[in-house]
Amino acid sequence: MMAVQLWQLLDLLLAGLTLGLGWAAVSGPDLRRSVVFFIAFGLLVAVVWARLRAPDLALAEAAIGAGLSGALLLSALRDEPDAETSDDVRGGPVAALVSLAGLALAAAFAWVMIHTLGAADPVRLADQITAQLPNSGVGNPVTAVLLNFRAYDTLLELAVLLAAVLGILALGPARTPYRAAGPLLDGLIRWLVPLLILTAGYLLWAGAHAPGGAFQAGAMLAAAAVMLRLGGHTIAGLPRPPMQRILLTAGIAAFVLVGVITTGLGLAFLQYPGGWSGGLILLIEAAATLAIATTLALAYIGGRPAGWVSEGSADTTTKIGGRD
Amino acid sequence: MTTTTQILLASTALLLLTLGMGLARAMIGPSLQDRMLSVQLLGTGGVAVLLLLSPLLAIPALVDVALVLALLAAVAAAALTRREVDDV
Amino acid sequence: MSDLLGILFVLTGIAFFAAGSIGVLRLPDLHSRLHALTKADNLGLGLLCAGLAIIDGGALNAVKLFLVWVLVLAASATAAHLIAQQALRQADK
Amino acid sequence: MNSLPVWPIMLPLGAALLAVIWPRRSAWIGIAAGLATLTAVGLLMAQVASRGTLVHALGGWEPGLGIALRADALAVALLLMSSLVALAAGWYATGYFRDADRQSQFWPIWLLMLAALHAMLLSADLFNIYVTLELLGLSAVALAALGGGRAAIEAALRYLTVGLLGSLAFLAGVAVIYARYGTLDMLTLAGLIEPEPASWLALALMTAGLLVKSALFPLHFWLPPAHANAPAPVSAALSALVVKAAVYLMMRLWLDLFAPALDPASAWLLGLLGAAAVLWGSWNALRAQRLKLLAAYSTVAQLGYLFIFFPLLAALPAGPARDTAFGALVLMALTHAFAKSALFLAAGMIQQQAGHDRIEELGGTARALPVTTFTLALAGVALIGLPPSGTFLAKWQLLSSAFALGQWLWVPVVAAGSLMAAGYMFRVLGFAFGPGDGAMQKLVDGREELPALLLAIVATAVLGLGAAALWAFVAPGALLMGAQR
Amino acid sequence: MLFAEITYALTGIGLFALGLRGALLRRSLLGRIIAINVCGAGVFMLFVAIAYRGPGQAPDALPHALVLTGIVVAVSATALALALGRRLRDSDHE
Repeated sequence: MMAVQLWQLLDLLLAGLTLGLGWAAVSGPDLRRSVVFFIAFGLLVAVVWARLRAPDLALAEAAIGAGLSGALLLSALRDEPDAETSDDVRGGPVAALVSLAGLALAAAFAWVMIHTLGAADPVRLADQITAQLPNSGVGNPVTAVLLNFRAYDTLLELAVLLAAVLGILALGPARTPYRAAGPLLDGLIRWLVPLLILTAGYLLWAGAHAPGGAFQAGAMLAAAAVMLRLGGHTIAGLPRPPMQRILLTAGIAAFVLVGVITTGLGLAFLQYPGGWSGGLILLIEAAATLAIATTLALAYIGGRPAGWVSEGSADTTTKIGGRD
Repeated sequence: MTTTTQILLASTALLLLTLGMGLARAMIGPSLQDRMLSVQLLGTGGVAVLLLLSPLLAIPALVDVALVLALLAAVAAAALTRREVDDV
Repeated sequence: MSDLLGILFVLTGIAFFAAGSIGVLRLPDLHSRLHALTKADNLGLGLLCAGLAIIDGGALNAVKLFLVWVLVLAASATAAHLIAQQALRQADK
Repeated sequence: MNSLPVWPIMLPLGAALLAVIWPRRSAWIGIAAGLATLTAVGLLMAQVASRGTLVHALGGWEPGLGIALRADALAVALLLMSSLVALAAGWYATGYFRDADRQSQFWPIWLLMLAALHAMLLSADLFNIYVTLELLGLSAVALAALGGGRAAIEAALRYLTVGLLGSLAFLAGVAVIYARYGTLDMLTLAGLIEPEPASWLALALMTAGLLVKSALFPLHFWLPPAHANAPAPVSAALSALVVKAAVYLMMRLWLDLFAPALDPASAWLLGLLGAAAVLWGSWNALRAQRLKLLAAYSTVAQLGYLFIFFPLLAALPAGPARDTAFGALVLMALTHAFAKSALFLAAGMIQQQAGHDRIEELGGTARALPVTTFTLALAGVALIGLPPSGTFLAKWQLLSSAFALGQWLWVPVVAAGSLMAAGYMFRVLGFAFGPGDGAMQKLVDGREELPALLLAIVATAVLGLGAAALWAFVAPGALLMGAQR
Repeated sequence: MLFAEITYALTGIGLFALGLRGALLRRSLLGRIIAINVCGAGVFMLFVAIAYRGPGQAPDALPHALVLTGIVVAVSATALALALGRRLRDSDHE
């Protein structure tokens, strides 16, 4: 009895803290405060995923929140000379109206969810997933959903990543690189980067039967790239551009090739032939890990690295399609 | 539910409370470094909470999550403080 | 019996965290806050890891917990150094 | 298992990868992929015409646990529209982007956008639709930003943030559906959805998200700057196809999946917003100073007509009258896609030759670019709704359904919208035929004018004259999944 | 109905509304992007809360997989938005 109440206390604390941090992150006007609170918010959300028994998500949130997205936002903050602007938040009657509408939406939403969760059958697809897990080729149900039952979602998700990074590359050259690191940071990077790569390999391999998988592994590799760039490595440890192009496409290519082969065998698209599931999933995940890492690293660099465009043409952001 | 579990549970709640208190510094600032300081505290605290939750929820993988968080604990501080080549 | 010892470690660890938080909140300037933070949370996490390792009793888990502590120690020292350095730089300007 | 539904998605997706790896060959890869995709769509259409709706269970898993692709007449008709418009606009793009690097940046994103469109049209899974919405949104934003100028980047950024909020609202609706009904497969859901608060909340959230993406008044504010400042072939695809995809999802949700849970009167809200969009969009198109901005506001208006069909369709009982009205809605959407893409491509041609697209300085265009001016006139015929365009037949059906149901309100709206459309199109043509200062260069390579002309001919003549065939193809599918209850 | 399930579902709804409000009211791009991310985290939390099936019970893995996909999409969109914002700032200085 006592323990139940302690859990409830813990849940209320965690939920309250998350809401408070979320509120602090969205309410301005100081942008520096918003960024710092958002990074803190990400850390806490990872704890919430852990609490709700979603270790795969906690891993992903920790890897991406503490690694890439924090670094991305802090770089963006650097570009904001007027980060403390006081007119960043709209006020007046519009603000009051929006707040009121938001409150009404939240109230209606909450009322419906309380009734729905109270009445609905909580089994949903969980039993079906458990029943088919032995046929999926992996032991971790989340990996089974991502790489087998709903592999097509993951294929399109990799396409989303590709579209975003191609958009970023089309915008212009890379951000200014960082100065070479001092001895202390350099020392840290020297042993941290190999450790991050090792962890990525471990997460990729573990993903088949335990929490982990391609995205978590890719995010760890991307974090290694971020560290390298922060230490003064201009292209964040990436290979030369022609190889970058191949790596960017590797994940989708593996999916599409496997899919085309399975349809050629008369099976459905991405219907792994019996006994092959485990191996094919590992193959696709390995390719996806490299693709995700390259994509996120290029996104962090923030534009075309040197040598991305063809030789002979100046790498400037050319205006086309008539004058504005 | 053993006494040990209950004490660990209470410790986790206490730790969260403590971390929430430390976050007030992120609110007050005044400098960006001050705010970053309390994020650093929350990072370490988050690792601690994950380590505590692992036995409480019987999910060993949460230690891996803590490991990942620990590996990346310096990234934000580095991103905040590193200077670009053409910075003055 | 070993549980008791473990719990003792964990609770002491939490106490150090609390001290760190209070330090970050109440100390007058950035450098003393940094100092309080690194001392307190490193010790706090170390004690907590030790306590959990004792309670769990498994060797692999103990190694992992130790690794986590070492990593946080290194990261925290570097981070504190970087933040302090930047603060000094900005003060010079 | 019949794998035909997979190819309209996988061909452009695979080609996008090739275009990333071989940037120098990207234009060739893109055109080849466009032709291959069109062929696949043609084969799929033949199958659907002879055998009816095709379902492909991806991964071989039962839909629910897995994801199903579903090709019915409506989806296939829109697939044909999108692969044709994309092929013509892509052909035009090979001449439009003079810089080889721009070509190599354009093609992979363009192909990803095409894959996203087709994936959305074929998806039968609510969460998968969310992923396709994001893929479509992000690739569309990346393309819109290719213009490179300040106005283009600013518009792309607003397009992105607004679109993301729309997707999240949609996703929140999906969460409610999963919490209540325990599945994401639309075919399963069609038999489950009840009139109750959870359904209404889910529909409200998804609708809010889709209305943002389909730019229905008053959520249209992001569209004119984004569509007017993108490169011309991109504007064509955005206006003709991307907003249409969101309207397509609205049709699926309101007329099909959620229809049993709705009071027909609730569709009036969409009709009223549509009517406001017709009036507001047309009025702003009349006042526009730039040709591409005029085209963008005209899109706001033309999307409005599509939403006026919703209260009519909701009120009509199942049967031939409803099927006919449904066919008219599809015809209207298709005609607009061809006419508007033709208009944007023609506008891009003028902008490149004259160096601007200011309407009042278009004098001399008719002499310098006769084919393009003719294209403008043909597109105008379709946008106004003159015979023999598809719009004429569609508006005719709209009005006769409105009379039959006693929904008189829509009649003056359609009349006013058509009059204003005539006003803005004749204004453009008036200046184009007027005397010019001769600053415009005469086009050397006439082939570049061809894609726009072909699109305009499809809009004006082919769809109008072939409407009966389209009706026969689409109408039996007018009652979609709900029919399986 | 589980206490944790409903607590975190309501937290998710709260974050969704907070993020929406922030995205509509903030003027700076960075502020808006952060708000959109908070809004997204709210929707994700709703999914994960729905998946929770109580202590000692294996949760429903499907929403977890969906949220993982959602997180990737959110990161991609954030990176693209920040790059666009930087390009906009550069064009102001040109």
